[in-house]
Amino acid sequence: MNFDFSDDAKALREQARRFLDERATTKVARTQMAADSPYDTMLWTQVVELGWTAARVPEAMGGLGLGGDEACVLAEEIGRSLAPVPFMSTLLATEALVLVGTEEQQTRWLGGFAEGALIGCVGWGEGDAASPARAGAKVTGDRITGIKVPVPDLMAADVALVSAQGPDGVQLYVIDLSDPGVTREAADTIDLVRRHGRLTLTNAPCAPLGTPDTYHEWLDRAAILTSFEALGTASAAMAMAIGYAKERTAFGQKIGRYQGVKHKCADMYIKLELARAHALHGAWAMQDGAAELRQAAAAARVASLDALAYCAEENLQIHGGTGFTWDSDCQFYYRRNRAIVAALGSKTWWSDRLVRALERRNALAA
Amino acid sequence: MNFDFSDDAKALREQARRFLDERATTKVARTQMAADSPYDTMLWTQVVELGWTAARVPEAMGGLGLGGDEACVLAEEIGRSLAPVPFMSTLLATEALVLVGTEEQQTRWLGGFAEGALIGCVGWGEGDAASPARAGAKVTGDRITGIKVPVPDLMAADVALVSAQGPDGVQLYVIDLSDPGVTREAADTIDLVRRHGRLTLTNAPCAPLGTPDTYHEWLDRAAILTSFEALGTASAAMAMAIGYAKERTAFGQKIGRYQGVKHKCADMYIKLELARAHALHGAWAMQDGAAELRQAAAAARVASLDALAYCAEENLQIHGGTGFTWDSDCQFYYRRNRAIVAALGSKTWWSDRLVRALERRNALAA
Amino acid sequence: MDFNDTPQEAEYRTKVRAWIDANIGEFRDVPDTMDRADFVARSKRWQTKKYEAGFTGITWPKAFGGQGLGPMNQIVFNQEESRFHAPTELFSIGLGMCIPTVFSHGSQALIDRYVAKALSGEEVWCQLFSEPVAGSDLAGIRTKAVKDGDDWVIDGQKVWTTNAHLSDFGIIVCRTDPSKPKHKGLTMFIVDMHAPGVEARPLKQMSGGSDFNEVFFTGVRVADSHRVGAEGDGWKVALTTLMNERLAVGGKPRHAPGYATLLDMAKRVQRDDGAAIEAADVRQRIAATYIADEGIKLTQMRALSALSKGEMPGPESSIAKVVVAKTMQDMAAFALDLSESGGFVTGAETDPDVARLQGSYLWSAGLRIAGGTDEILRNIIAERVLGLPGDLRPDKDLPFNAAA
Amino acid sequence: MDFNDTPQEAEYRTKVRAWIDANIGEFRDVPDTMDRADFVARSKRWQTKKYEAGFTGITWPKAFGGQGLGPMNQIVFNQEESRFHAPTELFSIGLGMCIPTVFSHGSQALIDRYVAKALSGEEVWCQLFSEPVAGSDLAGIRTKAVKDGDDWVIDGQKVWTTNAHLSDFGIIVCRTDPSKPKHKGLTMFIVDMHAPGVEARPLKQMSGGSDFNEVFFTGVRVADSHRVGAEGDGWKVALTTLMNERLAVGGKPRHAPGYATLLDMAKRVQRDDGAAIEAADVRQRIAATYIADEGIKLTQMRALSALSKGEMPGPESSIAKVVVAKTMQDMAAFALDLSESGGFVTGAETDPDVARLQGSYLWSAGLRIAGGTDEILRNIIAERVLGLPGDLRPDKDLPFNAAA
Repeated sequence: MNFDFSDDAKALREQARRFLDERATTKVARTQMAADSPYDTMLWTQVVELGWTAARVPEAMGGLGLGGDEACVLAEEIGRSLAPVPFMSTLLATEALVLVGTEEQQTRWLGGFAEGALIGCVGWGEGDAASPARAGAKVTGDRITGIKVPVPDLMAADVALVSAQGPDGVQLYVIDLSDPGVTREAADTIDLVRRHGRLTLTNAPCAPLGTPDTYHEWLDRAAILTSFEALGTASAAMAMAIGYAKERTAFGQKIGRYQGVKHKCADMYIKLELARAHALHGAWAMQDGAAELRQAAAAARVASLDALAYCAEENLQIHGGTGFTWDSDCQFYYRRNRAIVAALGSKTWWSDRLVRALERRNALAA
Repeated sequence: MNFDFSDDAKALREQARRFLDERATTKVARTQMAADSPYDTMLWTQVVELGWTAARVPEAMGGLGLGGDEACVLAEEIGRSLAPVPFMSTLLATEALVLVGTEEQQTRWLGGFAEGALIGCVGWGEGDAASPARAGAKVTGDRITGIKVPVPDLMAADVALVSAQGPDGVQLYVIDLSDPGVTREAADTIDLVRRHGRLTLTNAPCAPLGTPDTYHEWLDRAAILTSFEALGTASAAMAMAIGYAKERTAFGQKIGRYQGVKHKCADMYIKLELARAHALHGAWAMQDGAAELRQAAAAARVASLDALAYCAEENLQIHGGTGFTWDSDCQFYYRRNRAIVAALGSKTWWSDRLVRALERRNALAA
Repeated sequence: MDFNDTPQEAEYRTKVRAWIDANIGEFRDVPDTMDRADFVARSKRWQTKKYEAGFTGITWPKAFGGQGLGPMNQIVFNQEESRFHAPTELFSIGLGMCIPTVFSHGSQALIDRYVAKALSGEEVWCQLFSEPVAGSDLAGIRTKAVKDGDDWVIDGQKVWTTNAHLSDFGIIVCRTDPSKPKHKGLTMFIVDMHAPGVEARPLKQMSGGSDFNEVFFTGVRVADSHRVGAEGDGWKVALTTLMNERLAVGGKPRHAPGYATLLDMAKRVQRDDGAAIEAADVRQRIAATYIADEGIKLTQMRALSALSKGEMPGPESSIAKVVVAKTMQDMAAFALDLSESGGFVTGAETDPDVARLQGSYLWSAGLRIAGGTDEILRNIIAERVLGLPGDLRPDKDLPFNAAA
Repeated sequence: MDFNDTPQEAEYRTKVRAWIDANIGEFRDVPDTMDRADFVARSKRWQTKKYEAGFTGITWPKAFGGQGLGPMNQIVFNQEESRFHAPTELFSIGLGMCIPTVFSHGSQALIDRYVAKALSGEEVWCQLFSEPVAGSDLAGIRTKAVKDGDDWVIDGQKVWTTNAHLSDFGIIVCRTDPSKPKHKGLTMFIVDMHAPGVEARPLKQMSGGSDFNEVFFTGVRVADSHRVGAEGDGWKVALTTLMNERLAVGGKPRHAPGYATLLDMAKRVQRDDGAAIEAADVRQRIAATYIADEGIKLTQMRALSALSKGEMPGPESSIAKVVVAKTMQDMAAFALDLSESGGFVTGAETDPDVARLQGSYLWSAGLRIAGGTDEILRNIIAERVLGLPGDLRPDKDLPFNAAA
């Protein structure tokens, strides 16, 4: 039994954490809140130099050809640090291109991702309560029309992968953001650090990326990677809460002595470790191409959203009045929680998907 | 504004509580657990002598002609004491007969209820996940065929009101339990104190009681009365928990000092008072024949089931190991919780009914 | 049971309604644009009108310029007043909390000087209790006042002060004897908010607005004649004030979205398998929200019924804030989830219901803390209502300057 | 990542499986009827077989009669053994908790006398720690042992003792010096369960069964040679035992209904508006149950992976019981609700799934308490894993007989 990351992945995690602890503090996130640039370009340069955008890119395309394990640990550390760089967006785009991109598509984009010359992003939302399974954006021939919002890191990106209704169903399409018929503008969201955009496509050129089936497989993989991101963010919120509980005094005791605070912290840990177990299961399924991929991904998504919401909300609560101020870092986690929901759809949608996977498995077993 | 019980009802409540505190202790419930008789006949005689079964019976039928307020406070005190007598069953039957019984039906049964010569019961369940809105039992002409289980106090009763599919829909029918075609046998349930039965009707004589519409109005009234019963039971569980928390020591402190215990008790109180507000709203709507009856009843039902489940479960939890023993009274509340769910259907069903009422009201207002 | 006025209440309501209808005029709605000075002037005009008509200090003793009427009269007035958007918030803390403290514990000279001018709207008041290190544990106050001749000199920092920048005076609790146990060394004063050394700075909240202030005191002099209550009695005096606060903080913020918002939204939202309103989880959430919000309203009606009969309301009103705040947060999160990616985008094009829910999600995080955290309120319910023992407080009897 | 055996594990598994297949014989299934004597005899026969084949004390040092292998060998053996219904429960406490305590802290004479006979199944052991007044606060033990010549005389009562009535010996913690602080005045002994003055009575649980005993001690004599560890070291010795217990109590009880039960049931149940399985609330509950139960299984696999690599498992296993027990209670209540009136009727005609859920609803109430209440387990996680400070314990340093 070896249900754990490889030693290589763990070493990468350590390296990433050390780098981000030093370089991507919450001060960096706070600076980004007020910045003109859609991301921290200096930090991004360093991230690229560390080879993180090359990790999942095949060696033939100029990447490192690393496995899903490495992508998962990097996602977790990026989530922990709140680093304002388009890493998750590029990673999710990479994952789709690696999975089903044509050689031409891979050649066109992946090398650029690896060396940091290009940035990718993905968008499923349409701002009006669509679900990942549906899309109002529509493809006719090799042209696409529709609106995608919110798209994380849109303003930073060179290419967007978007879900749209094609002839065979909803699937991903590749949009070169420099093409005619493509309009993008910044979109304000609850998250003030990670920038989002509104992508308006008017008969814009597009190319299919895989099929409706592979779109769903990509959703699974994206859910697993995003679960690790969420775990990282939730862990950081929990750490902040624990730190404050150990330090703040009320009524002559550290507030961490009160079971009202203490049990909240324990519940954070419980939710986090449940989510971690499922996320790790997802990492295994992704790497192994296991039949459990769909259920593992959905469980990881649901459990990690649950952990993140709880840690973000109760971290602020444990901080009391000071946690509600603009100057407190609590708001970063409280807001990012909503960003991670928006990135891939709600707990409800993924719970339903989980049960569908369980039903299918039971039907096969019967 | 006078959103409170009348002074008369409050005086009756005090009297009832004093009597039951003395006479219907949990020891009485424990004795009943092992008794042959389906209820405590001596206690029942006293309850009848106090006029409680006569309370809601019109004066013309030998009753006291009291209002819904009095019925509500009696239900709450019976719920608090767990008194093993067929009071709630007879009260719910009385309510239906008073609401829509023909003069003949009222004359046949209500006088007997008032003087204690007859006992009533009601049954909607069919043991297989029916809902209060549906029935497998079927009426053809003046005969009924079907099974009703669990029916509270069936083995004690002379008459049963049961829901069945009639020509116009599901509604109540009156079954004289001494008629041919009626078979009854004891049914074991999770509640070991309140006895239930299985009623098998094979082409048995029956008479309609009201209409499908009035069946639903009766359901509302029954929900309100049962909410008060649930409030009483939940209050008793909370009182038991608080008593123990004040008395039991662990790690050198009364356990009531620990926020883990203290906040549970506060949550019990919060849930109870929310339920009480809605139940009182129900009592007002019942008395006033207000348009809000349906929504008030459903809200009272949902809130009181929520309070009862929480108080029953967490009372046991606060007691620790001793609470899990057979000799502890915790089990009475833990088990009764399930009896009160079974008496009228689940929180889910009533939540749906509440929202339907809100939708209807909104549609009318629009 | 009924929800009607008593004859006395009905009579008072008729009188109030007639007066308000005749006088509401410019106060009927909020003007489209209004700067700070306009807001203050407008608030004062309305307050003065009410004062002159005998509708201020309704429940206060006549000796202090009040009307000597019962709490139901105040409630009836508030209900009638709330049919319009009259500007009342500038005076709510001064008249609801500060001035009752002044006339309960202050000298006759202070009463003569301050009460009428507050009542008439001439002077605005704020309350200076909370500090960065003294929130839930309010008695941990560190702002100090040191005796200097006939004056006291105040140094320290207060926080979460509503309207500090608009106020003329404030009541402030200071530590006057750090060698006494924490509850014993406090004293209450009236401080002139325009005095040298007083600096109010807006405090930006997570939700973006600045509804509160931080107030810094640097060598601020207050005459001993402006002490409220005896030296060392500050905690006792503050409790009077806080008792009034507990009554004030409770219900759902006006205009906050409730179950009806969720119901409307659920009718519009389509899930993969149909309208959200048909889904059992959505219906259960609507039901739970109704039960919480309407349950609190009904609980408040129980309190009003007691007041109407001249009785003390029961302890059940203590559940209000803890229920309302958490329900707001949970419902808002659910509704934003329901709206999928749409629940995340802000700005002018956002559906107005969704925008209100976004506001609710942020604001509820503060509401769960303001006026007592969920945890403190549960402690209060458990201890004061249910009679459970208090948490151990190791610092309770230690000299303040000896405690950790 | 993989879920496969290492080559060493695979080799051991092959060997174990071959032996079990060849020897399981009568132990393959549980006989239809079995009285207490049959159960004990049968359990001992299986234990003796394993002992003779070298499959007992797998992880114990060879010096104590063990096999000196790693934890994965024990786990592989358990996995293979659990393919059948072999009777192992009679020895789980003795070999899992009591005897490791004896060989860690007992004299060589005690080791020589007791270890081999426990391992071979000849003698059965129980653990006598909890008392009516000492549950969560185990150090509050009042059963006293008083020195009398070379003996100790034990008086008091223990409770929640598994298999007391079937045991030959027990390890018991007694208070030997009530003038010391509570953790300091305790001593551990080995007590002969057949000695005069020992009386085990079955303790009936709310769920109806009697899986535990109360044990009364009246003037029971134990030789000082049967002391385990030094006088006054009882708490330290008991912690060794408890450390082993925490590892044992955790997963979902075998055969307890899980998400698959709920899923099956939801397919059969019709609500007013269709099959329950189509309803969003039901699907969310199935998902939540899957996440809890499977999450714990996966967490345990993380621990096994660490053991397999020769590392210490991380602290995450500490979440198991608190998750499993509450999930069981909530899921059972939901499923019984789903079944409406059907979830309430018990007896032979009840649907077997519903009957198991009814059992779960009752049993889970006990599981939330046994081996540490939800509250104690949260304290442990917060304090030992997250490093938060402990609750204040005012009695910690007081002499036991002076504390309240």
